[in-house]
Amino acid sequence: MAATAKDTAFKAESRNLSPQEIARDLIGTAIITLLLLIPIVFYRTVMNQGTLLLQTRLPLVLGLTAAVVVGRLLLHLFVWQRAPEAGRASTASATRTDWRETVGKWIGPAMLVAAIFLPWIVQFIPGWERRGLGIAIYIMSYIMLAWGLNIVVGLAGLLDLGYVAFYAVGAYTYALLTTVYMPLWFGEGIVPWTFYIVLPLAGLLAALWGVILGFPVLRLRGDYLAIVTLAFGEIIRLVLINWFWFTKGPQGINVPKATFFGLPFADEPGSFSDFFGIPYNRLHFFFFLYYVILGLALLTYAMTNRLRRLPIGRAWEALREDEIACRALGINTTSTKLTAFAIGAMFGGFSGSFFAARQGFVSPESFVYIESALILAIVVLGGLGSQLGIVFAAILIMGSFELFRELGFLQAILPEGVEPIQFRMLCVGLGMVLMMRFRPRGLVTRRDPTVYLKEKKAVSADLVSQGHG
Amino acid sequence: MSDILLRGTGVETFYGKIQALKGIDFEVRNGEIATLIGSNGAGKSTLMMTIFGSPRARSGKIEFDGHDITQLPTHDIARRGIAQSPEGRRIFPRMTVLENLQMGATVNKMAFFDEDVGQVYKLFPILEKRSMQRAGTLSGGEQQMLAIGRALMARPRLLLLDEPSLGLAPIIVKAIFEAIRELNASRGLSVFLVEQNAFHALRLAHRAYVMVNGRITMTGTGKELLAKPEVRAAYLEGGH
Amino acid sequence: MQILIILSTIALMVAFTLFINRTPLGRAQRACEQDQKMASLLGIDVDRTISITFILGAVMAAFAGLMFFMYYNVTGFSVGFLAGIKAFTAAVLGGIGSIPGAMLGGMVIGLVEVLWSAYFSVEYKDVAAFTILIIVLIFMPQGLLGRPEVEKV
Amino acid sequence: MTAAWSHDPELKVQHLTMRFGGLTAIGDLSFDAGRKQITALIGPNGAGKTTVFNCITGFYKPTEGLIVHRHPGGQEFLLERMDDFRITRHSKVARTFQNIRLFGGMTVLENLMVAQHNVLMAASNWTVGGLFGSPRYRHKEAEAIERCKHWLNKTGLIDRADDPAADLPYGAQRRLEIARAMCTEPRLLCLDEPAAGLNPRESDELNKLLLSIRDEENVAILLIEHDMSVVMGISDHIVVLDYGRKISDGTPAEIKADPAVIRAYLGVDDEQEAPAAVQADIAKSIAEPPPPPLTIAKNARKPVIAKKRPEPVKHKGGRK
Repeated sequence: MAATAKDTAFKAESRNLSPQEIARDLIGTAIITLLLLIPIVFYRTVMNQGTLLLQTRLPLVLGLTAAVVVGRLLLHLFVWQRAPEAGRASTASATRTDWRETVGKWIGPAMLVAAIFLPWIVQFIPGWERRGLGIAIYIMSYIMLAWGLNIVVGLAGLLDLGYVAFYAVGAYTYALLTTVYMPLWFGEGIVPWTFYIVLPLAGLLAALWGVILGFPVLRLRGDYLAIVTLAFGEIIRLVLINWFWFTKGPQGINVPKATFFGLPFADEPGSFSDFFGIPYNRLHFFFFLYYVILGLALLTYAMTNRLRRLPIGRAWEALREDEIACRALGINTTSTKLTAFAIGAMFGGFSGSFFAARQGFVSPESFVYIESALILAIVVLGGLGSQLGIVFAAILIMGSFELFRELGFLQAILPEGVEPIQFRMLCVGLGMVLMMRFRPRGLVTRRDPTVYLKEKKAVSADLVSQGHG
Repeated sequence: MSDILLRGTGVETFYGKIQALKGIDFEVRNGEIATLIGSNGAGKSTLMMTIFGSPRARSGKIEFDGHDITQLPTHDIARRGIAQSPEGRRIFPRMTVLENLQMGATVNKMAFFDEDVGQVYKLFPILEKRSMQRAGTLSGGEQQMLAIGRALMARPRLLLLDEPSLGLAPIIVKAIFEAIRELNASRGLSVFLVEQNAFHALRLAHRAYVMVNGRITMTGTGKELLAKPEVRAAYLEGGH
Repeated sequence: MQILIILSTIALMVAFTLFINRTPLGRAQRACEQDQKMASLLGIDVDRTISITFILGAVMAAFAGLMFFMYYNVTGFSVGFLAGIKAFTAAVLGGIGSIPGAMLGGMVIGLVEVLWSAYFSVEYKDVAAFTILIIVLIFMPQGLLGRPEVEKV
Repeated sequence: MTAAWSHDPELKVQHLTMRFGGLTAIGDLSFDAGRKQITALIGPNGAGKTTVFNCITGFYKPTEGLIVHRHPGGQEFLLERMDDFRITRHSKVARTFQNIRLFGGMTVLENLMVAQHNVLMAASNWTVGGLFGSPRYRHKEAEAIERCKHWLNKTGLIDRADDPAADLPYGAQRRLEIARAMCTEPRLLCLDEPAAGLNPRESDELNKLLLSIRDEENVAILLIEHDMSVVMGISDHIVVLDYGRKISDGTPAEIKADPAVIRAYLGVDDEQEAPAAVQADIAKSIAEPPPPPLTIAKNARKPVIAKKRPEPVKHKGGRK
């Protein structure tokens, strides 16, 4: 068996599979897996009051298939494509580029598929039905935040340490409009719908704040820019704490949770489950939240991708590379920077109001500086400007935070009063230091060109400038 | 053998995946001016930096004064008596001209500072006028002079000059080449010179190398190469 | 006690300024800030210089902590965070790289906070300090005493 | 008598003065740059040439003086009053930099696309239309790519179009910077030492490129350069600066013969003659073993540093 594997490995290496060939292979794999799984897994018999019922488990089948395909893809990329050690000088570099190219092409779609099926997949892990979803939602909202911040830091090269301010603006916009102003202006009937009305408003308001922050910082660079954005973030938080009659200060605000287009998630008439005639399950709300945040995150992703290919996005990147050259080419660097701040802030606002709708509670405690630092850490660890890297980094950082919650069993060997969870920041911080020591440019160190004539070649991160602030 | 001050054998350097130097052999003897010519991107500046271990040679060996310096940290190499005026000048823009020169004298702990600074000012009088100005405000050519002056402040045994004539007025170019000749003649300073301006460089050199695509393709005395038709065709004429 | 604190701060500032501007090590630090690769070409051990810089920074912070404790007689594990942010703010306000600037920045931040607390509301003292910072930087992007960057094109 | 370039100049610089603190970088400089002509600005290092460029392109605001850019239609732009990016956008002046300023992490093609920012920005309805994929934007983008291709072909970079700009060899980067400037569709192109670091063959190619820009694109060129094979080879008009003042102004032939220029800038021996002089040396040296370092003729040229260099310093003292 081992010999065959090795044979295939060499064959794959010598044939140097192109992405198309790999795709064909993967489709084949998917079909075979499906065919095998349908008789084995798809049907399940359950005892129901003495009779056997046949149940279908399509999500599980699809999830397993996806897992197999992704696994095979990874094998293609990391195992079968690796050149033998001998003669590494020239061939290794060629193969390395090859598999990197392939990774770049296929890992994104693979992760998208995984993300879409994730809520169903976690249902089959006992004990994780809700927790798994909760973590997924949590990580996904950080991915979205980091994608938003990426526009400012990664593309335009402007270091922003106060991003959480826009998150706060979004959350408080949602909270205040939903609990106070919308009912005041339009009557209580509007409340179940506010999420959908306020979401865009929160984005716009945050964008406005982005411009307000943008103006003073336009001429600043480096440390100066960083400290002003940090100060801005702190100002927003301190105002939220102290402006009591408006924000209820440190007490926070209780907010009605989001609804499914007006249908609340509750065990009552007129609710989501009632409307669709299915038994009430608390998980419905989590499924709903997951797909909302996935949608929002994908919107961020798609829009960033689109913007990068438009003149404004190219101007952002050019600004990061060389501001003086930009000015010499007739680019108004002022408005270019402001749009970067505004659009980055807008996505912060979106995820802020999602946060409020998910938590059902907002307070200034959620918007401390360390949150900005965390989001920035995700962007930097992911590799500046790389959207894919951000996904990895968010999973790595936020996931390892969650992992520490699961380490309760270590309690047995640790001294009294020491809980592993207290060390999560320490360990993750240490991990970050090590990562940056060995991969100083982040996890994904390549930049995709936005336009090409003949062939799309990734740009190595060593050549990409990190901006001046 | 101590006659040979700097010797490289089979030096290979990579930038990531790209091989910039493909097995270079070279030597600079005591009291000699050696020159390296070749077109842009041939790897000349890479060789200059590889001698300083930054980037480090992946294989091959570099010896200075009989000692293997291939694996030494950059600052140790500098302390052994090699100084460089690097590509892109790399003066310290937020220090004054004088402070830049002081930085150059770091290796000898400023022991001969007053004497050496006088020499540099004699060579480039404009630097004396600008000595209290911040180096970032100098014009490009003045920065070039400062970079060379700073390298001289170290009283090196071997001076590496990477395109000293870049961006300088013809009259200054002549002055700089004259200065190199003078330093070599009066102090026996060994010089390893990278030049685009092949004509001046070859005329000056006791030993010359032509580099194409990371390989040394021709070696000889400066005058031998100057006389070779292929060198003349590729690096000397064309503009006229 | 207050006099002691003020005097020792001034003494430290003078010593530090002299160190940075006059000694070879101070020059080496500035060189590393501007171009590490070139600094190493000139025979400076960049790693060592950076380590020394960090040590110096830590020593200064420890002095500050000592003075803080001598004056207030209280301490806690988290006093450093806010102090760190304020210190960064003060350094930027005064102009990065300028030692008198850092001192001036620190004094301005301190004064604004004290005066604001005295005449207006204590809760907004940090807001006031940060707002002053932003306003100053709008009009003086290099801080109070920082030298403007000559834009060489 | 007025010179050819003063009949209908593209650019009029009048009484330009630029002071930095107490330092006068440019003192009362006036010159004209002719339409569809190549005007070279030469002079010793530190003479203020780049400062003149920075004033023309708006990076510095001159202390005194006028800079008038005259379009053929009679429209005039007072450049000293405009923001840098507006000068490029409205008055159509483009420039390159002495130390190349490319967007290194972006591909060659992207660099050229960024240069067409303003046209594309308008075509994308300030991003809104572009986000929804408006046909007008797609059409304009295709046009922009065509323009890129045109300049890539002209500068011989078409094969490197998809490579990152920082990966190009030095000479190619210089050409790319010119191509990028040309993609802004300028009327006046300011080149700061485009031949620096080029070997003779490459400077020869550069000459051809610049001549074709002048003749085919009808663009006036203002050039700072130390490479005399470029300056003398293609300039229609040369202005010589020393210590921020104009010391000579004329055709290449006039400049070459001007004693003031020779003294301050060119130096005594002529570049072109030298190879012949060396031929004799070569013949001698091949016959003998290589001479010890010291004996190479040195006294002939030594006065150049000893005597010539201090002179400009005196100049300055006198004039101040």
